[in-house]
Amino acid sequence: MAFRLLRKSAVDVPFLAVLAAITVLVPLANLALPESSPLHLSTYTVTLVGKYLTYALLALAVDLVWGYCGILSLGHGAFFALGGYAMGMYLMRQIGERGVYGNPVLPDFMVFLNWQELPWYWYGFDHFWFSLLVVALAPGLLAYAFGWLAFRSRVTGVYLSIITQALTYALMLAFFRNEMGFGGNNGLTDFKDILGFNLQSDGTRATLFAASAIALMGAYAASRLVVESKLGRVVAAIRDAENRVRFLGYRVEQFKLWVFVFSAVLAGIAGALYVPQVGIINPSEFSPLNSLEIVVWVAVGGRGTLYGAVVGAILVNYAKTVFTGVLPEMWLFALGAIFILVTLLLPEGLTGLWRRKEQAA
Amino acid sequence: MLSVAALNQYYGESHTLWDLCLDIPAGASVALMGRNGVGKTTLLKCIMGLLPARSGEIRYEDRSLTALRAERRAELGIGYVPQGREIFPMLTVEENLRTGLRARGDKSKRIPEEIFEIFPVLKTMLRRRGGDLSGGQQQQLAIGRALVLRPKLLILDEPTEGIQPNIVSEIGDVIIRLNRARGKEIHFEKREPSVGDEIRDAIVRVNREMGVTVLLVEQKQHFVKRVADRFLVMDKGRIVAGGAMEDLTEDLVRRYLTV
Amino acid sequence: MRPLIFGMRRWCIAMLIMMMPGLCNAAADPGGPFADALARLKEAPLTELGEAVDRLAETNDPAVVPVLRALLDGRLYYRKDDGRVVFGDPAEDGLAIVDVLDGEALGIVGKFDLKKIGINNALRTRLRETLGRLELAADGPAQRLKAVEAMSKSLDEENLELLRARRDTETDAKVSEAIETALALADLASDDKAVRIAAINALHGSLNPQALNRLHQLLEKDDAGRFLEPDSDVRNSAQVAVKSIESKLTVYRAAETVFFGLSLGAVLVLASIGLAITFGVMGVINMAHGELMMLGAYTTYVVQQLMPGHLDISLFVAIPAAFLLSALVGIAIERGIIRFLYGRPLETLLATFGVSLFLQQLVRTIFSPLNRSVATPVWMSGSLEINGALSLTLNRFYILVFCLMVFAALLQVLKRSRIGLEVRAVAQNRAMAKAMGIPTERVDALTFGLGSGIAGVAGVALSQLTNVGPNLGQSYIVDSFMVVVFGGVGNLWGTLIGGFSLGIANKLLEPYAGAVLAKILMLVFIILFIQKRPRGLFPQKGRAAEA
Amino acid sequence: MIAAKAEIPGAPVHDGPVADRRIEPAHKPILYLEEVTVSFDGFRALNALTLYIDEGELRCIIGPNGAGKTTMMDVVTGKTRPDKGTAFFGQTLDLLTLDEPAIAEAGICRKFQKPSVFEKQTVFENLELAMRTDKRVWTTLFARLTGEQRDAIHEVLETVGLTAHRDRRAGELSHGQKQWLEIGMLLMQEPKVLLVDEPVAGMTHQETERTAELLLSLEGKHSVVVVEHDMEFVRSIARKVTVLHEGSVLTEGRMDEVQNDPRVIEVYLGA
Amino acid sequence: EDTIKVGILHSLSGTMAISETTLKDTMLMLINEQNKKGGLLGKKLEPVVVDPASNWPLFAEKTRELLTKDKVAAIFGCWTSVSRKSVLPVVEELNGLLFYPVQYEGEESSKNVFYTGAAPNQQAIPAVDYLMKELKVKRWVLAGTDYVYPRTTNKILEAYLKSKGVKDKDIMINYTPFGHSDWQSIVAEIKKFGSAGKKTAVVSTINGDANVPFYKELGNQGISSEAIPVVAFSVGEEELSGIDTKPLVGHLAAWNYFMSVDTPENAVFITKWHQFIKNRSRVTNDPMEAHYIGFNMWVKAVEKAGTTDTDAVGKAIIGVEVPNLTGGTSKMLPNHHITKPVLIGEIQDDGQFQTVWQTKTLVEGDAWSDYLPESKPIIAQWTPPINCGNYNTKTKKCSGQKY
Ligand SMILES: Nc1ncnc2c1ncn2[C@@H]1O[C@H](COP(=O)(O)OP(=O)(O)OP(=O)(O)O)[C@@H](O)[C@H]1O
Ligand SMILES: Nc1ncnc2c1ncn2[C@@H]1O[C@H](COP(=O)(O)OP(=O)(O)OP(=O)(O)O)[C@@H](O)[C@H]1O
Ligand SMILES: NC(N)=O
Ligand SMILES: [Mg+2]
Ligand SMILES: [Mg+2]
Repeated sequence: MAFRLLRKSAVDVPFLAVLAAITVLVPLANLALPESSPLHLSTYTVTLVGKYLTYALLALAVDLVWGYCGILSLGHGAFFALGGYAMGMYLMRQIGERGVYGNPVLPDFMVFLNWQELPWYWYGFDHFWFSLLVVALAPGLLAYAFGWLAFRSRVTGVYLSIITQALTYALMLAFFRNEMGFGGNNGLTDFKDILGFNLQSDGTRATLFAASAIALMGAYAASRLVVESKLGRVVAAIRDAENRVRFLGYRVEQFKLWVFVFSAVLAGIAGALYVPQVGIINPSEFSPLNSLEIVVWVAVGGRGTLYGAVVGAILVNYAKTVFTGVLPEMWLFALGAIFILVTLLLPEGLTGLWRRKEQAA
Repeated sequence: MLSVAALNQYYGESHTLWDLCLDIPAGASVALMGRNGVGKTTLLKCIMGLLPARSGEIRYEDRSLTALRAERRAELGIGYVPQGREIFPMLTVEENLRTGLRARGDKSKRIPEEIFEIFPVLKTMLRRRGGDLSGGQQQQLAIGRALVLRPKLLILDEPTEGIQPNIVSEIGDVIIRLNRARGKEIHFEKREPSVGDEIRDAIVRVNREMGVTVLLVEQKQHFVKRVADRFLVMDKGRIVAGGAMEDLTEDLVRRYLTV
Repeated sequence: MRPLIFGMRRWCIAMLIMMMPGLCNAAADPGGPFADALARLKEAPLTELGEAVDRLAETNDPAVVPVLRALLDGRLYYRKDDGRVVFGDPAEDGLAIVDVLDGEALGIVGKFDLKKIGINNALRTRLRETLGRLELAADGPAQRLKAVEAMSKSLDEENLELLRARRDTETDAKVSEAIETALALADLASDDKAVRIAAINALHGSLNPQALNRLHQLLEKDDAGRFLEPDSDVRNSAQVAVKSIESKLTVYRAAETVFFGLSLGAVLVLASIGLAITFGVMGVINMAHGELMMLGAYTTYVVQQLMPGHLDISLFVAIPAAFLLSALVGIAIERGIIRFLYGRPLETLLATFGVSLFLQQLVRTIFSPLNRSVATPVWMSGSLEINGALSLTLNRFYILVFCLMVFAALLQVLKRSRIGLEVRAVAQNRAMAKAMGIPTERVDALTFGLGSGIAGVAGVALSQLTNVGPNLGQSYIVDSFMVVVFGGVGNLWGTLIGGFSLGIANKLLEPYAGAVLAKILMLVFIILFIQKRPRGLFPQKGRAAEA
Repeated sequence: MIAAKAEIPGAPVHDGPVADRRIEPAHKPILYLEEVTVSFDGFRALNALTLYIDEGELRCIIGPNGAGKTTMMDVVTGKTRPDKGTAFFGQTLDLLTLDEPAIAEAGICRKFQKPSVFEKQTVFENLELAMRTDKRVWTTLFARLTGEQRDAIHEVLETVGLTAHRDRRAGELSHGQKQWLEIGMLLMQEPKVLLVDEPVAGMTHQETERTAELLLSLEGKHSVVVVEHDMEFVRSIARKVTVLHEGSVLTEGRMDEVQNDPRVIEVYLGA
Repeated sequence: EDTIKVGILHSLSGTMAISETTLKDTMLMLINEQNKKGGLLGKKLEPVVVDPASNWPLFAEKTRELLTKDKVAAIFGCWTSVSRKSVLPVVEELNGLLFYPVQYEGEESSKNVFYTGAAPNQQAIPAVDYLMKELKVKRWVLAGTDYVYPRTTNKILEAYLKSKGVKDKDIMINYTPFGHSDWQSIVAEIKKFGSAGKKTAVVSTINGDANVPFYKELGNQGISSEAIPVVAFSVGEEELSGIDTKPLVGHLAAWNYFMSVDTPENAVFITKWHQFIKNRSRVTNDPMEAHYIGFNMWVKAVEKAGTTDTDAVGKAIIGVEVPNLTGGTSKMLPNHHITKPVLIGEIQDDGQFQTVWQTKTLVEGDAWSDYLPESKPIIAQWTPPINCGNYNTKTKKCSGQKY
């Protein structure tokens, strides 16, 4: 008990403090400081870091199920993308008459593919609240249905991992189909504004950034509370000895389901914050490789710690940004090498390094 | 046969074996005793090469084992029956036994028949997966598996754990028979003919000349007294007493073996 | 069963060889009609080339066939400086040319000194027909069959005349049948009802696609709702004939679908069988498996580059080479990385993911990001024609056979040699395996090498079906894991049966659902299937599996 | 209100020899296994096993390795579904319709043959997880320990002698301590029936004695079913002993009766 | 040292690297050549290469990086339509210039984008005309990868074919996923469709990687170019270099450029390319020519405007004419598309195309197809008085892309 409290104070407080500082300072540095100031942050940077933060939230979600519950989900990208699509649909509807064909109701891709009317599943997305609801509900319900089936049947280990992969793969193929009415390969793009604010203005971007940071803080705190609760301990026990937990009278599948759904909702929220910042959502977000990469972020950062996932997501993506610019032809070597070296030298991920130091001290 | 000198072992930072020394003459049957957690299993694993020792030397038949990998040690004739049986769960009983064939060095592809004479239950379960066996069956399999190697030194870690009483005594007989160095005759009281008697006869037939050296970790004192001719007592990572079995006094037991 | 005809390309090569003698003694009169026609051939624009060809054919010169054949094969050139029309064959640094008129070998010249007499598609059809007429009496039955087939495309009076004449002298059964079919098709247009009915009866059960079309036409109505065929007797016979053909076709189509499924399954099995070892048995989540296949495919490419003249046997060199290369790379991965990760299976995922990125970029750097062109040997091209309605593509057929051979070999290795037992022992309890005297490190390296080597061999097979490029691996990795898991981890038979059943199910669905939906349905099926059998098709059951 | 067997709804009337040999018919049976058969790939691990456990009794079950003792526990706790037969808990609860958590909740708890505790969590947390409370997801999420619950945990810590180790990770305990911890976890569940599979395996003589005392102290409050091969231990706690052999009951009775049964000697005890 | 930076935004890794890497090299070559000529406005050009890794959001991010961090004067990049769609809002927001070199589905005209590849009327329609007239094709298979370019193109073609009297039952449309590799059933289906007695052709908008297995299957199932010709819009010399073309001889492609075109400009271009890439077996292709044209137009416009300022260059470039590699002169139109010849070629066994037909004059790229009812009334004109990318001639209003 004391041990846990110690851990919380040692990392969580500074961690949340840093996030809070970023939430305030980054938008300030972008909006309030003149471009000539050395401390000015460009909108490019703000958007970029904003994107990292949504990835961090996604990684956090994966760490919850993988690090704490032992469910290696190779399909979490699906929940992220669903949240993203829900937000994207809202943003599409906001375009209104400003689409290239000037149709007030139908998005452009529907117009030129001869859709006559809006499909029913697009209803309601002109309301922000409705979209927000779907951002949480769509991934949540999918996770619920999927998890209910899988956990009830006691699908575990690699079998579970691979069917999560099948899930996201199937969704990717489905969303690629133009008949689905989600814009096919081109996905949803050309967004104009959100809640009436121009998506391309610095103010909106800074606000989206802050929203992402706040969402991450909230999710982090909530996740911490969850893993420190008794439920968290039950879940960790499930990870280590699932059958034993059953004999103690816990309905293991319901616990797994709860965590899985919670995590899927977090991933959906991450997706919803991601889309307005990058300006596009397309089916390749469902690609199995994307989901695999999320797991890699978590592993690089160190799983089962929450902050490790956040650190991993940010660092790997930062490395990607830098490498693709600096070493455009060699960056895969660099990234590949990092993954290999981290695994070999830092079995507990990057944050493990730090933990080790702390323990030694 | 086997001598350990100044052995130190650590789990991470925690020092488990402290300058440990012991000596086991060829042909002996030695019981290693001590409370839970004093490092008995750890010592055996070091001898087997499954745990790295930080310092010290292990010699076996006049050669140093320290630099040899575990699999080489097995080839040199050290058979190991681990605590908790460590059966290969997804291999069949037969396959479990066959894993030892490579180290025999005689290119044999057949499981020696004597194993089944000693543990007939294994013969009836050849096709069943090791992991499906009951705990006691697994223990028999683990001993049988070690015997496939034709060991000169047999290391057993709590071999009677979870074994039905009559098999426990059979295991005792087996160990004695394998060891034989004491030259004691084993008396089987013949009552009515039964399966059990046949087994005993078989054991008597098997390997009369083997003379396997035995190192045994065991908690059950009556078993130890019957099977071993020497004892070693461990406490807190050191050997604290040892000698002929007759010298195991109540005092020693009280000091080192009771909680 | 009828004799099998191999693909078009093999036949072309046979043709080339056969015309060589004719080519050498083709010495025509330089001022004669043949030379004129040849000159016209060279000058005519594409639109008028057809007439030029006809003119040439009318000269009935013995050199006409080789010239037209060369034109068809794109081997006919003229020299830019003196306008001599020549045959050109690729040679070191250019083309070896031979004058058409006098057969004089003019040495080797560069590409830029020559101009090719180009043809287009329409002309190609016309050329084949012309050649068909000229070759109807050729020596080889295969050649004659082609000729008849080319001629049946346009059954004018002239062609019919030739065919009728040939009918009486033709000895080969297959060619005769083709001629009969062609004549019957022509007879369908006869004014005489009896002739039409006889023709219909002759076409009864014919698998020639034209037969079915023409019979269907007899049953159609025109815009005014009148039957195109006025006579109801004829229509009735046609109806019966159509039925008989269609019922035959249904059977063959089903057989075809099964073959498609098996061959797709074979690809899936080949792609996953190596993974069934590294992942299924050793427990390494090997994300670089696809890249090991990619290495195998590139090996095929390199081998073909190294032995340019020996395309037909290059695959037999490539298979062991790919096995070795991938196995060595696999062993290097195992020794360099994976051996530090036993007991941490999930982390093998991270490290091998890194390896896969690395290998991809490596081939991109060495071979460029472009796809490499891997040629298909003649014996693997074309199809095995069972009959007019069913033919099995040879590359797929051989790959199916190859897949089964690889599987059988692997099974033998794992069963007969000690390694099969030892690798499982090591995977299940490393420490205990050591204590039993199993050299775990060697076993690990060899096993991983074996699985990787098989991936390489699979790559050789894939090179015959699809792109050889840096992304090859990625396109198969997801499917491979799917198959292994569907079949049941650790069970090679499961992988085999799993791969084939997924392949066949996919191909059964595809005609109804389309390629995309079929795939989606398969994935959904796998998800639901795993609910029913949480440990795959052939699960490892019992207490042992739960530990 | 002692229900005669025949009146128990759902439990079939059984007049077999086993029932006749019941020794203390005054007690009310709480666990009924009747004609239970379990086979694995044709091999019968349990063969029409019929067994009744009374309320509050301490029952020892012995029998050769592979006799089906662990399998019997698997059936009772819902881990293995029998091919045939019935299993009732109390008078109305059909165990075969319930899954593991439901059975656990109904009050049947089990200690595994291999000690199985949550190694990464502390001793205290292990006990807390086992504690009898509302184990639904949302209540668990918001669960806070009450003072009473804390006291209960401390009490059990005392009972199993692990008070000094309450904040150590379970993985760091020695084998014997893990066995006790697991028994402690059973106690936290306040079960009506405890199934204890080989509790003293790997324990020293003295540890064994303490375990015996512990189990004896439970008698009366709980029904306890103990499987053990250590005959000294069995002798020290035995009231009534059942001998299983090849999947069914070979004999049942007081320790001294059983011990001298020639069949038991032959298949189990040896000379 | 003061330089003018030019952004190169082509995927060097991931699925699209196969196609796009060559374009990056082409741009490096063109910039290199220009620098040899003394650069632009007296300054050297400096290429800035980034790798968007076939990842669409990354395209947007990299665009932002190029425009704000590197402050490039123009970006040459993108291949897939979705990458362009992803980049579009960013170049519009930051007022950059993008030259897009690939044939595409049209239905777009942005103030900040110049489309140097073919619009559907510069590729698809002429190809179908050719098949109809020259090869007397009566039955049509429209086979494509399931994304917007094939979908739109096929929609346009379907409308066009129907306007020419082709019946529904003579049109078969089939879509496959990206990277589709098992073509057995579909090719068998095509074979069946083609055996109905009428001349049949396949119009293929199959993308990239899926082509190799598609053509292999065609060859193996014995579908020759004479029986059922395939005309492809996405298969160029580069793609063919990865295929054993012998079985494909006679199948067709429609482009605005072939490497085999016999003009002096092309010969020079090919020589320079071989020198630059240091590999004489490398081929050239249509999108490379598009970059060649686009780059030269940009250079000319910058010179004309005397600055690299986006608005000035955007104004100056309209009407700029540069020679293309097929012997004509391409012009930048007010709708930000260019004039191009349309060539139909047959595949040869050496992996090259032989031109079998070509338009007499250059064709003007049409941003908004006249064969789609919704876009028929729309035109793009980035010159006054209209000055927008989608002007509806009926409602007399502009909408869509930034105007
Ligand atoms: N893997 C490990 N990591 C850290 N400590 C360990 C590990 N294995 C054992 N220990 C500790 O080392 C000490 C010696 O353990 P060992 O298993 O050798 O004891 P033992 O004498 O065999 O006990 P037992 O009679 O219970 O089997 C114990 O305190 C134990 O907690
Ligand atoms: N899943 C299974 N598959 C096959 N056989 C099994 C399976 N589970 C148990 N068995 C067999 O059933 C029999 C009974 O096993 P069980 O574990 O119940 O015995 P036990 O009485 O507990 O023995 P022990 O005292 O040795 O623990 C054994 O022969 C065992 O091999
Ligand atoms: N624009 C294309 N070909 O995607
Ligand atoms: Mg021990
Ligand atoms: Mg048992």
